[in-house]
Amino acid sequence: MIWQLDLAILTLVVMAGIGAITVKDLLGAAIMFGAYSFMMCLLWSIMGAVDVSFTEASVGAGVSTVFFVAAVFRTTRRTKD
Amino acid sequence: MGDLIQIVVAKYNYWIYITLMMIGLYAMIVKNNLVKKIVGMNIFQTAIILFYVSTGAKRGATIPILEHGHDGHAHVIHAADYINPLPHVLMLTAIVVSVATLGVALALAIRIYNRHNTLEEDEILAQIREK
Amino acid sequence: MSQQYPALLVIVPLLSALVISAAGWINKRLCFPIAVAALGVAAYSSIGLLLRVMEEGAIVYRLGGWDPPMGIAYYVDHLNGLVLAVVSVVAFLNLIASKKSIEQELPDKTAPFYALYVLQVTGLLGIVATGDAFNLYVLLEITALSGYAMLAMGKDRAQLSTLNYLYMGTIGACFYLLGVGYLYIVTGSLNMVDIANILPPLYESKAVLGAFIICLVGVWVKMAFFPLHAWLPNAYTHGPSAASSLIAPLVTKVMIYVMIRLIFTVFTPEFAFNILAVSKPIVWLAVAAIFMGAILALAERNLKKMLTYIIVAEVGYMVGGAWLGNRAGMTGAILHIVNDALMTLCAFLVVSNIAYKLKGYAFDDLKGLVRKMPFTMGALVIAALSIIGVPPTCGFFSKWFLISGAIQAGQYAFMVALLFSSLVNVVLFFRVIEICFYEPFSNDHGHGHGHHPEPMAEAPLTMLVPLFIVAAGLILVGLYTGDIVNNIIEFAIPKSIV
Amino acid sequence: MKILGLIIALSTGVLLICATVDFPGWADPASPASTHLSPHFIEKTMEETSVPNIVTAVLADYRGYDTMYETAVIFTAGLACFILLRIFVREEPGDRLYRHVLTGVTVRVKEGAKLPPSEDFERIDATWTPPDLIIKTICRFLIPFIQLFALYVIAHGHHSPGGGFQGGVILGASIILLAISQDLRTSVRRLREKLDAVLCAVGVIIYAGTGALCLLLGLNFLDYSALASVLHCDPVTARSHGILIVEIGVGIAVMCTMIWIYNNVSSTGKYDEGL
Repeated sequence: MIWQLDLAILTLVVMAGIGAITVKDLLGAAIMFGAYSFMMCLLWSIMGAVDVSFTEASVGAGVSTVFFVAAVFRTTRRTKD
Repeated sequence: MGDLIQIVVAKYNYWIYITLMMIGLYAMIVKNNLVKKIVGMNIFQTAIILFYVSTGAKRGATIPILEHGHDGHAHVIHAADYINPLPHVLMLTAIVVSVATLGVALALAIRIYNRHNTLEEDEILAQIREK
Repeated sequence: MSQQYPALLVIVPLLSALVISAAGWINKRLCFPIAVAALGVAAYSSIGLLLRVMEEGAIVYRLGGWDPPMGIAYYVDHLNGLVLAVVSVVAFLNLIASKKSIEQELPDKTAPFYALYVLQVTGLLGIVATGDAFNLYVLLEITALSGYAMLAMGKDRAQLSTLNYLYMGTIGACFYLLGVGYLYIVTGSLNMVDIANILPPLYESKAVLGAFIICLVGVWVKMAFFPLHAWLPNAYTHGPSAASSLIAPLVTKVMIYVMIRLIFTVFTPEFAFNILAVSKPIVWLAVAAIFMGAILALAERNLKKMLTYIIVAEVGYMVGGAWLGNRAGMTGAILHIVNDALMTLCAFLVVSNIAYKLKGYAFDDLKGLVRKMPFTMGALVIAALSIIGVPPTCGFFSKWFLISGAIQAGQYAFMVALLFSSLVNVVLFFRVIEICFYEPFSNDHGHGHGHHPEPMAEAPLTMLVPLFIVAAGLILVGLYTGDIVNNIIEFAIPKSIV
Repeated sequence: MKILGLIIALSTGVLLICATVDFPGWADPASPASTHLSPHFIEKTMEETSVPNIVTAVLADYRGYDTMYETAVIFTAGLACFILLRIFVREEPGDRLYRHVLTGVTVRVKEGAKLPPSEDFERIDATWTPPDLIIKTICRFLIPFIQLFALYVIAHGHHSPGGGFQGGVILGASIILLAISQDLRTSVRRLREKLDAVLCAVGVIIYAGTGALCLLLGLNFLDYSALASVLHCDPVTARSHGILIVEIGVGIAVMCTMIWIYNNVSSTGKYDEGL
């Protein structure tokens, strides 16, 4: 395991997580959440959990983001916080 | 001091998961927008999955897929050579549960939007009180 | 075949839920009979299982044929045998009673509703039967998701309050999952009995303490224990009557069962009551829960919402009784799981009968109802007597055990809270019954009907018969309390609790 | 509210940090998690189930009961989205847009009015844009390969990462890609709502039914070695085959549920206009 890489991805995960809940646009939040999931999936594959990261890549970064985007498209992008 | 730094460094995965969990929990409690809360909920669930996967990690071990030759030659398998597979199994289930919850939550949010034309909780409550 | 009861109990409802949802696309009329048959089989095998447990002691069923710490196993002992029987019987009776109201409230979505209903029952039965800590989490989520979907089908603000329930429920389930993870990291096992065997040398560890607190908080969120109860009243009030009369009696009680199971099997009573000094504060929280529930119920002008606040108070009874740490209190808590499931079912069935005929259950709608629906009101009176705790009904006996447990433990505040809540319940139900009995049915101030209603417009027989069975059950359980306590609950409580 | 939320989040964090201090070190091979159950799984999986991917073996066999409920959870979610969102409308409400295929003229049809039945008009979304050649062509090329890969993932789950769940999601995603790149009506025409919903249930029934078959053959629920007498092989191979069967069930159920949820969410239950 390369700890520099690990640390970089961990930082990115936290940044993407904070970004997803602070950005003042729901579509942006959905995309940020997709990025967060993808970083998470990288993190897990570093830790050797290949099956979990495969699932997260297809579910978290893939289908979940599509659901979010579809829901935002059907409702509104506006958010106050 | 050295001890403390060692603890902090040795368990950094756990600190990150706690940070992410706090972010998610904070978003779920404080945010006013229903979809934002759902995003927070997902971050919260993913943080717990990170925790479980961290418990499965093992130094000096490889991914939990056994080497198998097609020559019929059986390898001797040492438990120390492979990462603990059990947390991975549990977390596959947890990921599925989180996407299922996400689907239901988004469906509810769309229903609420169709009725009240907004996703802000305070505006919805104000509309309900007016009636 | 009786070897396979533990599997049949859960598998038959699961398979039939799937069949119902597929059959709904072909012919909607097939759904109800399949659901009835499935829950009938579940009720039959759960009672068979309880009788077998009473003869032979605890039963272990290995799913997949793997031995327990490797695979998942069902442990059925006296405690969950009793709860299984209660859950399946309550679900069965409620299904029959709510056929008409489902058809009235959700005419074009009956098929998926029945499927969700049966899935919910599957989840509840699985939670009670399982001996694996992680398996419990998965089943918890089935119960939760099907519950959200059913409750959100109500009118007005049902969706918003269900979404709040979803947030809280997810937090609760995730906390439970996290607690299991903490246990896993220090013990390496997920099987409840196995964890309990490994734990004793680790009792001093902060990780075990953390796991205990997180699990407990998670379960409390799910059962709406006092500071975490805010989601419950709205979610249960606005749901369709069939859904709330299934979920209100069962979900909170099953979560209390989970708490007791955690105390008994996973962490052991020794750890929970002797090593940790948390009994006192938790009983105080329970006292606060009872007072808050009672006072908030007094402020309500709506029958169904008033009942939901009574549930909050009842949760306080059971949590407090379980944490008194003595045999009488624990007996009271377990007996109250049975009694409260029946009492709440009876009360909510009354509400769904009223909703079926009147379209509203605010106090103003109830005026002169006794002339219109005498049988329903009779059942309400029995439910009220039981909730208050009047001797021939079952509510009296569990309260008796709880109070004697409180005196034994020296927790007089809990005793006062129980008595206070009984008093408040007297006021609450007297007020309801007074409105129903003595205020004349006034037609002239706008119910929007315009025509004079018939003197008697009782709910259909399919709704009344289950209601009568439940009402009779309240009295019968009361009369046979001694047998239940001596033959079942006595063996359900570990010997170490005195 | 903000301060309350901060306090709750922080106090949870502090509690968790306190509990974490007593943990065994990260990635420690001697920690209880790595020494209690997992050695058995790692060392015995091959001889007991003959599946090299331990995660698949534990998922579908040792803890197969969990996985059955995991599939049931997904099914419940699909059903929940359906019951919450689906609106059965006979007459399509609101104005609709039609496009004359030959001339490219767009016609708006008022609510209640009907267009004469003709092959020349195709229904288009309110947010319709002319089809992009690049997107359309690339998606048409990609989708078969995505589906092929998904089938590989399901079938090869015994030997490599993947399995029914991942493969099912990818299969579902290929249909969702079709719905996004063209429109919802095209994808619904490929996989009708009724078929989709029934297949969801069928997928889970394959799983639970395999378990029930084992029960009928005289062993415990989900004990795949009972299938040996049906499949004419030894019990260990029967376990391996049993895992494949249930993985296929999971794949079907997950694929259809993902499509079902997407269709309901993206069209708010009307099934007319997608994303």
